[in-house]
Amino acid sequence: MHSDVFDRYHAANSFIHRLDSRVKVVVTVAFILSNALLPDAAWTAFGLSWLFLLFANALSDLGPGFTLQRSFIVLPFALVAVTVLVSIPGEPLTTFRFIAWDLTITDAGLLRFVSIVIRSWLSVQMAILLVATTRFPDVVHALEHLRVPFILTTIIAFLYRYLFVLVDEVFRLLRAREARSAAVAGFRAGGSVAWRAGVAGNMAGQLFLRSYERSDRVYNAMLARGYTGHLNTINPHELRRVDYVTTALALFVILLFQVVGRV
Amino acid sequence: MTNVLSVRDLHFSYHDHHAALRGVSFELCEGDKVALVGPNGAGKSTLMLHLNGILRGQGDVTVGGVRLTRDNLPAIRAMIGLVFQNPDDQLFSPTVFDDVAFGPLHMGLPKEEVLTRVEAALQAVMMSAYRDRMSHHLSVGEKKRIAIATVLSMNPQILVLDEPSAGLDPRARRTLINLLRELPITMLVSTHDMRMVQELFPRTIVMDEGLIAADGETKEILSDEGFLNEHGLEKP
Amino acid sequence: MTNVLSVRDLHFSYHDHHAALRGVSFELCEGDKVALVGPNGAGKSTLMLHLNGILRGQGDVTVGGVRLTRDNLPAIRAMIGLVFQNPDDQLFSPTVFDDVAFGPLHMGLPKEEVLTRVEAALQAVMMSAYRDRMSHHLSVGEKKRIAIATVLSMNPQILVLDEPSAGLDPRARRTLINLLRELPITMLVSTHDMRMVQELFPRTIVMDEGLIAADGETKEILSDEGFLNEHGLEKP
Amino acid sequence: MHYAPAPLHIPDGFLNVTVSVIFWVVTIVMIGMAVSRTNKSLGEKQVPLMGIMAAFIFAAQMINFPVAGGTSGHLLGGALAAIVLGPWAGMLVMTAVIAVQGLLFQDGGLLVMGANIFNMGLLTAAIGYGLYRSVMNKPTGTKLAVAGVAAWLSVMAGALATSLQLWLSGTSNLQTVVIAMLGVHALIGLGEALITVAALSFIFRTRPDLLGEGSASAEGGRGWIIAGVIVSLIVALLSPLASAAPDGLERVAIDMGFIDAGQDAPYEIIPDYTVPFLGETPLSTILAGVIGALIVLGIMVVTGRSLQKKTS
Ligand SMILES: Nc1ncnc2c1ncn2[C@@H]1O[C@H](COP(=O)(O)OP(=O)(O)OP(=O)(O)O)[C@@H](O)[C@H]1O
Ligand SMILES: Nc1ncnc2c1ncn2[C@@H]1O[C@H](COP(=O)(O)OP(=O)(O)OP(=O)(O)O)[C@@H](O)[C@H]1O
Ligand SMILES: [Mg+2]
Ligand SMILES: [Mg+2]
Repeated sequence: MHSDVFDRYHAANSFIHRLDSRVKVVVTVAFILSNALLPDAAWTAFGLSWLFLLFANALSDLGPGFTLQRSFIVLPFALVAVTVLVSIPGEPLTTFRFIAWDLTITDAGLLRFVSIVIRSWLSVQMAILLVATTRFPDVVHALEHLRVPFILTTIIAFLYRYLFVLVDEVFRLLRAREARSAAVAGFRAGGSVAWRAGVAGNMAGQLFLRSYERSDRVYNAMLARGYTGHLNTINPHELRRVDYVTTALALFVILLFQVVGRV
Repeated sequence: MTNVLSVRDLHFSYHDHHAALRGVSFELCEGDKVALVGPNGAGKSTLMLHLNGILRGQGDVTVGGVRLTRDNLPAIRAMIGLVFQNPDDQLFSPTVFDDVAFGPLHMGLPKEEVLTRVEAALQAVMMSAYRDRMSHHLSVGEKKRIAIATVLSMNPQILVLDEPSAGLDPRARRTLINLLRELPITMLVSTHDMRMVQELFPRTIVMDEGLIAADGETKEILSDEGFLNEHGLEKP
Repeated sequence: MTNVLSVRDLHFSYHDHHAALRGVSFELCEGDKVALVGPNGAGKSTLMLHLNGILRGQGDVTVGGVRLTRDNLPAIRAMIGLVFQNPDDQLFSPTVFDDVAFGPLHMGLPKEEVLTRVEAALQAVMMSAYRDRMSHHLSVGEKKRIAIATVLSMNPQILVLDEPSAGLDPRARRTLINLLRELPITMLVSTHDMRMVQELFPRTIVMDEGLIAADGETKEILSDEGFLNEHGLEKP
Repeated sequence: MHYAPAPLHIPDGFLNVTVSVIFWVVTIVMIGMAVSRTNKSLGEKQVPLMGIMAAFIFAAQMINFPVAGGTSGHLLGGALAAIVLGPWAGMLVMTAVIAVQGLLFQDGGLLVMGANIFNMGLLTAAIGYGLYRSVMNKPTGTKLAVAGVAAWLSVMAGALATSLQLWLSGTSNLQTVVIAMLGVHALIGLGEALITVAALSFIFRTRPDLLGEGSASAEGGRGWIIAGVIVSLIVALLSPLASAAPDGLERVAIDMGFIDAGQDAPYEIIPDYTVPFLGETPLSTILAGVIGALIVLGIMVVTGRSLQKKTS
């Protein structure tokens, strides 16, 4: 199946994999929050956070470079922060010409830019680690336990289930379009942009109707098995002592980062 | 043999006033294995949706001696296990376990009972090892078997299957036929697969245009070529 | 007879390094009607996707004397008409007309030419009356025929069909078989329907595990029960 | 074919805690209302319908079409979801989509998810549904045209809100980010508009019952129209203001105590700075924006008309 590339879980039996999903969700969010709270240029704290991340990586049996390799998706977005280099007043570092203008990079600007990128880069790696070591249904269970409204978590669980079905369908549709995107000598192939957009829109409309009608069938299948509007689940997950200890330790360490970063 | 399902003079029209069922009557006895055949649009799926009250037409449906009314829907749904044609419509939970446990949980059974039922159902379709797998990773044949397990876990008295063999390759189809043969339970199975009908079902009901065109011994029905052609069917 | 398609030593692995094709070679001559059979996962669909360059593996594919390269993909796609298993994947436009016209329109043909091609293609599958119907509401058998029309309108030299008879009721299947028999065009058809193979195709290619296990007269291949069983197939 | 991140998904690290929390609060309130509203109108059918529709939006975002030079357009889907499912359900669906994109694919962060949901789920629902609802009883062609404009505007609104959040967090220079974001999204929005209109006209032709009176898309009324129009006006007024005269906006933000609230290394904003190569072109920005909007409107009216002819 093509859409299997969407599955971000990497099966293993490491310490991190075995932790309860709630622990991992809580620690991940705390870590990301801590990054956001750290002041600019808190290099020691950033460095410690990075060590923390490396440590978690090491405990996960995924290989040290695992999250690093996948973390570059945030890079393009860093472009929006580029302007702080030249717009924050401070000691000029270097001046360069950009087309017809002289722009001056300041030390304060550079500090801010680097800090933003580091925060983002650390945070995204922790999130990557979370989904690589936790099956998505377990992430959703964790959200349920953490008081995210049940209706929302169920919708998310359904989304996840049918994502694969519908994305496969889209892939096949795109494939069929590609197979008929032919050209013959002497004619300009491809049609106008508006026509092509219209075809894409038709695909979206088609997909909408099929999804809508599928939801009817799924609803019927649920009714057939006794659904009355209330979803019952068995949640076999129970927190063990190691989960409590790990959470406490991790949160304490993250708190330390804040202390280090602010003195 | 006791009568476990009876349908009497069932009429039903979809909202566009298309009459999909125009007076259908038949009975199933305990242990019966019955094939339901007929051309596309004959009304087979529509009929099946009536058996546990997802659609409600005019006429009587009685399951295990209980007449189907709005009030006893939950009880009826516990007795009739309905498996839809497309397993992706049937398997809506993230993991195989969640899906097979869905029915028992909604019957309000205690936790241990749910667990034993799930185990037994998965065992019956020989898929115990798949308990914690995610449904979207399974092949069509595997999904079909899990779909059957999702209703077996409700311990139904009657199994109703809509085109279970569609889209399976010869090997997977063979596995399914053996599974159905060995399940000791009353079943009504709609299909276009006339060879499966011949192999598996002693009795056949032929539907066409919302009516029952024939109901009798499979051997007899399948030997009448003229009749089969008339209803868009073929000899196996 | 002229050779219209030749595949030489084709290798292909999906991104998960699963080798789906491991050295496939065969040729089609003009007017050939060839069945492609093999168990699930044999690589039939993968092979078909190579014939018009949707997938690109190692090895040579030559269509009508033109070697398939990135630059002449559009020209190749005008020569090979690929019909997918599920007609729902093939039909993405609101009306039958829009769908059948997509190929010719994309080629940039003049309006009148597009109209005549659409008419001719619909006529060939006997669906002229369905021109303005919405594909969404058609029966499976009707959709299948429209799907074939969507590639016929491109005047392909070769028709490649992936499991055209799956999911059809006996009548629709019969209509399809007659249609394929009467289309005067080279075709390669993958299927699990061994009876259709027997009836329709003088030549059969058996694939298993990414390799061609046999390529020859249908009669001979179908008579070797041991060989068929070995490759997950059944006698018709 | 891989999953392509959309440029509106803010990753963690780019918004400060204050801005993140503010938008979480707004978003949570709105989601709470959406949950109770859809629960009332859909009942037990809510879960499968919303879940599968969310998967639909997710999958539909992968349908692309070649534009030119190797680039391609695709759908974000907020306006479409709100128009076909109604505003509340549309919000819930987009919330689920954005949550999964952030949780599973790191397309958008976790701490900033509130802002992402606000930008791509709530704003798009208000504009998409509000404007569409205001022409509910008009002929199909008009509805399609307005839906197209609404789709374009909803993308612009998302881009503007994103820019403002980045600026308030001290991550970007106001004028640059607004001009860059709106410039890029004026084009992306065109693709959004075209696909949305085509998808809607498809639905009008095949299942008009899903879009007519008494359907989800007819729920709610004047409140949504007002909300949609107001948000649209804000976008129309704020974008030129932010790109042409950022000082005014900045002063307001400073007066309200926004700007340095979350900045850990507070710096003084020079009241009269301009990035030279962009600062000299405010007029042309406004002009381009207006012309762009007119072109979109023109295209939409024309396609709307022709589609309407086909339908009748
Ligand atoms: N949801 C619906 N709305 C309106 N008409 C419907 C609906 N579902 C089915 N029908 C119509 O009712 C008739 C009976 O359909 P049904 O699905 O029961 O046939 P079937 O015997 O199951 O066919 P198949 O072999 O194709 O599954 C058909 O004419 C069909 O078009
Ligand atoms: N998109 C994909 N990604 C990875 N592996 C794939 C993909 N598609 C197919 N495969 C694998 O490649 C092999 C060949 O698959 P293919 O679909 O070509 O088989 P097939 O002969 O068409 O089978 P079927 O009869 O089930 O259609 C199988 O092992 C399959 O699991
Ligand atoms: Mg049916
Ligand atoms: Mg195949």
